[in-house]
Amino acid sequence: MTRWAMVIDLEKCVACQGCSIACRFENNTPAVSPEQAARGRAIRWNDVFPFPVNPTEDTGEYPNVKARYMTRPCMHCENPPCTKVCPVLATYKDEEGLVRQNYSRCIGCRFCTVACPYGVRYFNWYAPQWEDPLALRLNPDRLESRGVLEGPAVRPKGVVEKCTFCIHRLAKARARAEAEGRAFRGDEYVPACVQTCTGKARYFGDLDDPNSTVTQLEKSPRAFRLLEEVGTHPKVIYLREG
Amino acid sequence: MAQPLSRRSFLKLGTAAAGSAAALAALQNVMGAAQAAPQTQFQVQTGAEEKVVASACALCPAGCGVLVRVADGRVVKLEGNPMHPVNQGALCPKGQAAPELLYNPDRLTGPLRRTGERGAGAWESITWDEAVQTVTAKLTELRQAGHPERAALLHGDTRGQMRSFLTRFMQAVGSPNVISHESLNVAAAKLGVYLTQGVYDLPAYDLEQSRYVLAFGAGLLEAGSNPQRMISGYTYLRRGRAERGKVVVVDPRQSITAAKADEWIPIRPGTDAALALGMANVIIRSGLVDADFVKNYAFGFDGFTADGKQHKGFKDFVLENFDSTRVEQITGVPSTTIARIAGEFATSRPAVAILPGKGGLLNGGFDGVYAAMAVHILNALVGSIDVPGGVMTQRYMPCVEWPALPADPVAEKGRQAERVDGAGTQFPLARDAYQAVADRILEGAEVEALFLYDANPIFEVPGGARFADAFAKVPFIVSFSSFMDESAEHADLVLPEPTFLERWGDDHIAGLGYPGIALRQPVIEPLYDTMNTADFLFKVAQTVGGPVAQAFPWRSYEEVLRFRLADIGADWDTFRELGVWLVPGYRFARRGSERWLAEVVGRDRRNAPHDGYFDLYSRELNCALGGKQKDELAGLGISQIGDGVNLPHYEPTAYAGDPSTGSGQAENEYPFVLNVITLMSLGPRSEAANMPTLQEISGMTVGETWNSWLEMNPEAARALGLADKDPVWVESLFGIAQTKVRLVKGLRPDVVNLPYNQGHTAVGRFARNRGVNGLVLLNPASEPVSGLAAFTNTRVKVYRA
Amino acid sequence: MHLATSYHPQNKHEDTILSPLRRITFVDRWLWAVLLGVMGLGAYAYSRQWVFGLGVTGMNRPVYWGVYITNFVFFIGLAHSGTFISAILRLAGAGWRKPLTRAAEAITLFSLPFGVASILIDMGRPDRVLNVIFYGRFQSPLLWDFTAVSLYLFSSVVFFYLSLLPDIALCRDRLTEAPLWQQRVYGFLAFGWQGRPEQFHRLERVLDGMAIFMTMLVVTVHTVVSWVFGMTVQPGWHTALIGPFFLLGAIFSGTAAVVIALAILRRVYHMQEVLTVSLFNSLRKLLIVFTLGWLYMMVAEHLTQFYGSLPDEMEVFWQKFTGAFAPLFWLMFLIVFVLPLIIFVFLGKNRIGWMVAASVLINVGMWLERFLVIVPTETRPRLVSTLMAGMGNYQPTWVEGAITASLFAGMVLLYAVFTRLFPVVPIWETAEAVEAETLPARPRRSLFGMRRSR
Amino acid sequence: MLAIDARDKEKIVAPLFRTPRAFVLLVLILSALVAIGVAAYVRQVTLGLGVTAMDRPVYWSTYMVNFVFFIGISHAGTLISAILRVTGAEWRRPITRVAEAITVFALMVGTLQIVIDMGRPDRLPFTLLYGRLQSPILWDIVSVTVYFLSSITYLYLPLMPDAAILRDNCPSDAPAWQRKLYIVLALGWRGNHEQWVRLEKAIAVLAVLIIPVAVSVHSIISWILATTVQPGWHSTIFGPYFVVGAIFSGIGALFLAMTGVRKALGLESYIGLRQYRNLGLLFIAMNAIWFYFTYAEHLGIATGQQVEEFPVLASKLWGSFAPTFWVMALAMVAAFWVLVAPLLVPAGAAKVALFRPRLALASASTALILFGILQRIPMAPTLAALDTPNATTAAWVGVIVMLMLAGLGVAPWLKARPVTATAIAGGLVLAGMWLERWNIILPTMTHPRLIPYAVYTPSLTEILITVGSLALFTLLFVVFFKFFPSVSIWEVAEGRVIEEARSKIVVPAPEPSEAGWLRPRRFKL
Repeated sequence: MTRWAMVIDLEKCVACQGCSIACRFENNTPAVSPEQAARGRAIRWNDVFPFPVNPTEDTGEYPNVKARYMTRPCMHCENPPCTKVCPVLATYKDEEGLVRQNYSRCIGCRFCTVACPYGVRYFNWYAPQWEDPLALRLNPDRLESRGVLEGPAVRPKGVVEKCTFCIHRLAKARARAEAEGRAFRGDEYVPACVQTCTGKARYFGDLDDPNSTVTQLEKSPRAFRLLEEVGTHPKVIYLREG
Repeated sequence: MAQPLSRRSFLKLGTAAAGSAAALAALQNVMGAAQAAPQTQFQVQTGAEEKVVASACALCPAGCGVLVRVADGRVVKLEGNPMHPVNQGALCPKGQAAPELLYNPDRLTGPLRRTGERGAGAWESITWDEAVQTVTAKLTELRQAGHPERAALLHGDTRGQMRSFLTRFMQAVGSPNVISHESLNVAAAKLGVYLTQGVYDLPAYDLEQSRYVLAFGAGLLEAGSNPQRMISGYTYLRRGRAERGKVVVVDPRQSITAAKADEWIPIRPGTDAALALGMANVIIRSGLVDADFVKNYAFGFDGFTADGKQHKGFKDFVLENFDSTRVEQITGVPSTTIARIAGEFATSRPAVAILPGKGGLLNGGFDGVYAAMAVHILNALVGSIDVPGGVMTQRYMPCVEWPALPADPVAEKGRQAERVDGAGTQFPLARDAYQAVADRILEGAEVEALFLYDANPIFEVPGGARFADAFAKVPFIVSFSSFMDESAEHADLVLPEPTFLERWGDDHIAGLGYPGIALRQPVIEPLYDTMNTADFLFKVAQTVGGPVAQAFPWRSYEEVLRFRLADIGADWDTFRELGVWLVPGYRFARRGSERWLAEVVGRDRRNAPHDGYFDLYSRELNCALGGKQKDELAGLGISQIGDGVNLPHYEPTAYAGDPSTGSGQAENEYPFVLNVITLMSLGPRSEAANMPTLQEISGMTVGETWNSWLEMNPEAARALGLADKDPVWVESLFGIAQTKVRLVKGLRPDVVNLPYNQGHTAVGRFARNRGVNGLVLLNPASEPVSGLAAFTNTRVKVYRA
Repeated sequence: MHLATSYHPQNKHEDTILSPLRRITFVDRWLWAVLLGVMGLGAYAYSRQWVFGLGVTGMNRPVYWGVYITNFVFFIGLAHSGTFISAILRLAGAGWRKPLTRAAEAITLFSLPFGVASILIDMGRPDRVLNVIFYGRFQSPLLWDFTAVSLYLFSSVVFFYLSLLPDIALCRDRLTEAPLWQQRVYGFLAFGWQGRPEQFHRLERVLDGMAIFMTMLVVTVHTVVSWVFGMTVQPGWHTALIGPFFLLGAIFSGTAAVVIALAILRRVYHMQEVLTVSLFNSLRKLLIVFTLGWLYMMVAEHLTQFYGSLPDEMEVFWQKFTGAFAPLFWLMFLIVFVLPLIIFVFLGKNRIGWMVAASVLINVGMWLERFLVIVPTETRPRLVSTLMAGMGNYQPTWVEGAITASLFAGMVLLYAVFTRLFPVVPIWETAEAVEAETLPARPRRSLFGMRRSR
Repeated sequence: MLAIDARDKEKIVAPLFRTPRAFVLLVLILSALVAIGVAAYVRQVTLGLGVTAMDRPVYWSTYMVNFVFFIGISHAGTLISAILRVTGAEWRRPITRVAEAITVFALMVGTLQIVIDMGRPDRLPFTLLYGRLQSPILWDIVSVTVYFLSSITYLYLPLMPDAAILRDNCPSDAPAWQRKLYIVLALGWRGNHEQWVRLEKAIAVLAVLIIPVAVSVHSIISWILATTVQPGWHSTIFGPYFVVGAIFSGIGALFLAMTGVRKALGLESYIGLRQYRNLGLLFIAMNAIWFYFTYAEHLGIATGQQVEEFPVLASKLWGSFAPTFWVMALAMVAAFWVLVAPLLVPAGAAKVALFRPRLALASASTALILFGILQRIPMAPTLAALDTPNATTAAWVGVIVMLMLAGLGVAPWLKARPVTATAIAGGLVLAGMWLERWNIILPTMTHPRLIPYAVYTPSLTEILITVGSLALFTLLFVVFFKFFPSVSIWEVAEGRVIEEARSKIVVPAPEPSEAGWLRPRRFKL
């Protein structure tokens, strides 16, 4: 079996936001208007933000201040709270552990966005818009079958969307392997954020493969998961600084 | 009557109980099991025709290699080019967002000629031929009048062949006025290295092998001249090797770099020289200097006699003037910290002290040059010059020499004329004095034709409004900008260049020491009626004819590139496919060897001897300033006399305003030093501000978006009765701006920060009227000796709006 | 078209109860027109939302649920009035409830559809609502909700219709001067009811049986509504008490709504004789108990959270107690607990005006309470630092306001129209008990010859 | 001289002055058990709490369970009799005394558990000397004390007229001390008008006041657990949950006690079926509410699946606490069934084969065998073939169905013996509620956050002390009713008068459907 996972080394992450924007251009999320952005309606599946370990934790007083930065894709939890609450199976965990979202099924009730403790799910408040000719840059990839629409295809208004670990890249890599008549290997694909990471802080791979980088790094004494206590068992593993 | 009901309830209860039993038995399974996924065969559809083209990004000075995915003739994604040594396959948000530059709705679609008043915004479309004719006519007129030097070209961060091409063009026409914007940013660091090591270039730092990194000034991971190179080196230093190197950042603001560092040393702005010299003091007193280096390969460590006079050496000067107590008073850094950092620096070799590749904090005044010298000398003291883990000297790919310019008396005369920016004359040390052009024009320097290539001086220069005034006195202005930016608005002709994804170009790879070159090639056909400026200048040259035309025996810029890059060792097709070619592996020079003498120390000295000595006592400075008297020096803003002038030292920042008091603006009236910071997201280039994605992520550290903000220490804000997000006025002697205050704990209480690249009045719909431009508040004066723009010698006051 | 003779219970208030059915006044028409106007505004607002997307609301990330969900919870809560009065009190054998069952059940009936509508309005893709049926999956509390609420709606309609049946028959027979269409409706709906004793007997039995079912349902419905929140792991929502607390709040606001409705009916339709003050006094006692119970739940909830002091929970906690929602929170506390308790205990006895005032306060307060359960948690999610400046707040827009107003207008409209078409006090039920109103007071106790009745 | 009905005199007063052999024997046995418990406690005090099975992290165990359990039972009394008094339920009259006595004695024994659980019982006064109000323990001390005082008063006030009646109706051969006792306790009660008015008023006020106190007592006990952050305890529902459980177990205890009194003293004419029936309805309601709360409590944890909370729930559902948890659940279901079945089963049902006790026995045995097989599946190789989800699910369904059949089978038997059925239900609930407290306190204790999971089995000391406490409770109860009337004489007499007055009034149609079922009579709100 395959369990896709990501490791993010916070020591190497320099909060450049490259992942955030690589994701946008790979997955066709729109840049919303300034007013909408200020209201929190910007859609960046992969976000970067300053991170006190918890909100009440003191980050120190000048000059002994400690600022941290965090980058956060979808955790693709082993035990996702979002899939359980979806009334129509528009979001589900597939057999490779990816938490997926079917844009043509979602009814927009936003239960999953509310249930997700990481805030990784985003809602299309309006139909996504690009001022002409900005839309020319849209990634033409689509992952589709009858009644199912995933991947970076532009989402209609009123549906929930989220990080897919660039599932269309996985599909393309699989198709390529198939076309070349060989078995697909776990290191043939990485999501766009991993590929672009300026600090090479992201690693991607198969947790069920004992030799993969992510499996090795998961054992690091620096490894931790975000909000471990809520029992979601994320498959995004962080390596702490220092 | 009761029976049917009760039977029904039995059934109901039974079903419920059985159901829960089943559920319970399977509960463990259900909890862990994957949910039923829709069993469907997914078809992944993608573009019908796809290709990947290698190119190089142009959105910041790093010039990362990119691989551009083109689907059905549309640029849909950029990835880092793994072959490119600077980014090694990575790409920062600016590069990722490049399709928004290409497909920007505010791009200019063809050449424009002004029809109304300057700056009134009335334009008509013209053809390229008309444009060529107009420019040719102007240049011919100047040449016929015998004053080709009255043509000037301001350019921005232009590297690779384009820079020498522009220079060659202007020289062929007969003008020395090719003015780079370096005086706004890297010139301070370059001068520091030049006055000590004798190399006029930014040094490369071998972070990969360094054990201790001490970074002065602006955040090297966000905003330097080459942030991506620094990130690559930094992450390798941290986690790419067995031993984790230590990083210390000296900066009044806790930038992301400082936050990622092991230690952040908040320092009073403009006092870096004192800190570096204080450290040198400790290192010398503890006997931790690299004795071999300072004795055999450095000049002026100990006192010396020359011209029959006893001169003071660096050692005595530092020991006398920069003991920790005094340095603590100057810098606000505790003496214990200074001693500790100095000790760590000197003992954790190889250690390296990094100069900021951005203007910013070192350009507080003349202190900027001295500070850069002082910081660079720290490397020399611990012997980190051209050793693994230390400072490297950047080498460049050899290019085929340009053919000699044909004989042209008009041009030769023009080339001898004084530069319009005063570099070398008014500013003896300066190579460029970009920001001074406005003042010089207003003071009477004659410019009749001004070309703006990749330059937007009205926006990007402190007190840029003066450029608008100066432009009024220039009869003919041409902008090659792809966007109608603030300066283009004042031009007579706007001749849009295609974006970097649609044109030919190249870029020297810098930051790693070893030579390399990256190719920029058209990824798709130009979207609009735009023309590569080089191609345009070809046409102008042909039309001007005569020796100017002879100087350009090529038909297109692509040919120029093929000509210049013929000797790099790769054939053109391979180079086009890879997008990058390099001679990897930096070869360190043994001290005193041939290579050391030829390339590492003293290479670019103009006046001082090329003798392989690293100047701790700057002989180059002595040539420029050595004979000056006290009054003259004071006029240049230098407080020292005698040997002190040539030695790196601390000059108290002369805050602009009231020169009679010496200390400038009264501190109690204008209590904050304004620091204009560059962000990773928006970067240094104006057009980036018109990319909506970059606008959206611009204020990540404080959680702002599409706006500017004033960073202020919470204590300072409390004293002013300001709360987070309050609207405030920021006022200096030079300007006033309204924004909102954001409380940031990681900031000295006497400093406020404004992010750069907001507050545009032009460029496009996404950039216009977003926030404020902090540069309008800054002192527009140039530093009198080095011609540098000053960025941290302005005090402001802040009050509620 | 119906059997000529049918038996009707004798009720001396029959004329009083039927009199509103006999004419529709000018004021009525104006009221209806105004309400329709408000609904039209709501429809316009909704059309905008449909066309442009949910962006026209004040919702954002992370406040994904706002006024609409509050409305949903509130309407469903309001709907508990009828079931509580007619089912639970029926089981408890509280005979005094009879005159007000119909008025209360009508609240149930007419608020439930608007609760359901709130959910539909809140959906980002209302066009895909049928996906819930095609692809429904029962792990989702939303589907429990869907099931429970639809079942509740269905059984409320049945329960309501059954208890209305004898009175429809009565209308069919008595309101011969009504317009023909109206008589036809009565005739059709009466379903050939003849009012024979065995029919009454059977009806009583069915209603008894349904009462048990409805009681279970009413508990389930609001508990399930609460679990939509409680089943997540969000701070402030993930609390076991949320089910009982929601349930209590629902019955609380429902009962208060009954007071309001009764008082209006009594005044407008001159039913002082039928809807006696003693009814209000009984409701008053209930409301006192609920007020205290509400306080108890409130204390249980917040005390536990406060002592646990888990950082994520406390963010939400302080948000309510001292933070951005503090004004609303304390206002809510004042108008749900403090003022109503004072009014009920010291001022309310026999004074309908005061009781109505308190009930209005309670209902406004309970709406706020729902709002304060839902929104503060969303403004302070676990990774609170993911919020950018200016995020983590919520300002409803006019669209949400207009739609909310139209929902309430719709409910009032349906209610108002209903009272003009059907008897709002059950004639047959009160007929049987009508004598009980004249029962003598409890006899004085006399024991061992020591006490004499005065 | 207070007059008294002859029937009351013979049935209620006379037994107080007889000492049957069975009574003496019972007291001796109970005293022996108490003495053993005392001995165990003395040993515990001497040697320290180490003699118990408690360890790190199981710092609280059986004693705490007993404490919560006894305090829960104490709600029987006061709360039930107070609520019934406030709501004017006439049928309460014969059972108030028993209920109130349960309250007082359960509180005594319950409070004692805390002292037993203390490592330094000698420092008990420190709680007053150094008490700090932040601690829920102190709230507990305050509320339990208030509750104890008010319930003793609440027991005593209605007892006063009875003491006067006893004083005035003492047989001549009564011992002098007993006579004196009544004289003292009667406090000079003469039964004149003012005294009655004052007494009624005092009881009425006390009844209203005691309800919030009782609710607060058990809420606060729950908050001792809930205000921590321990997984499984930090739950907002605990307050109401504990209160409901307390009332529930209180009714159970009341069932047992009133049945005992009824049987021992032959009070069938006082404590009639009406009491059983109405109390039974209350019981069923509490049972349903208890289930509701249990479900609400556990569902949240099940769906939240937080890493520290979930193991606690898992240990109850299928882990080490599964036996106690499911026995508890089964006991509660059975108690529900025992009371509900007679209501549902039609009169002639006994003739149908489905409703024979024989079938019940057979089904129950089948269920047991199936259950046994299910337990052995993982171990026995011969049964390995059955180790599939479908097979096990089917087997579990079988167990449930068999148990339901057993339930059906016993239904007519239960219907025929309402009192026995009620007593069985009471016993089941007491056992179930004790286990419920166990299942709340111990799984959390054994599944702490940073300490390895532990196992707890009570030691002999704890068992002996627990048995001793139960015996003490029974002993106190038995001895008390040796000297005081188990039925409030005056209240019953008052009830008769009211009943008589009522019967003279003709109510045309008191209830819409007189024949309806599940309806308590004249239970007014």
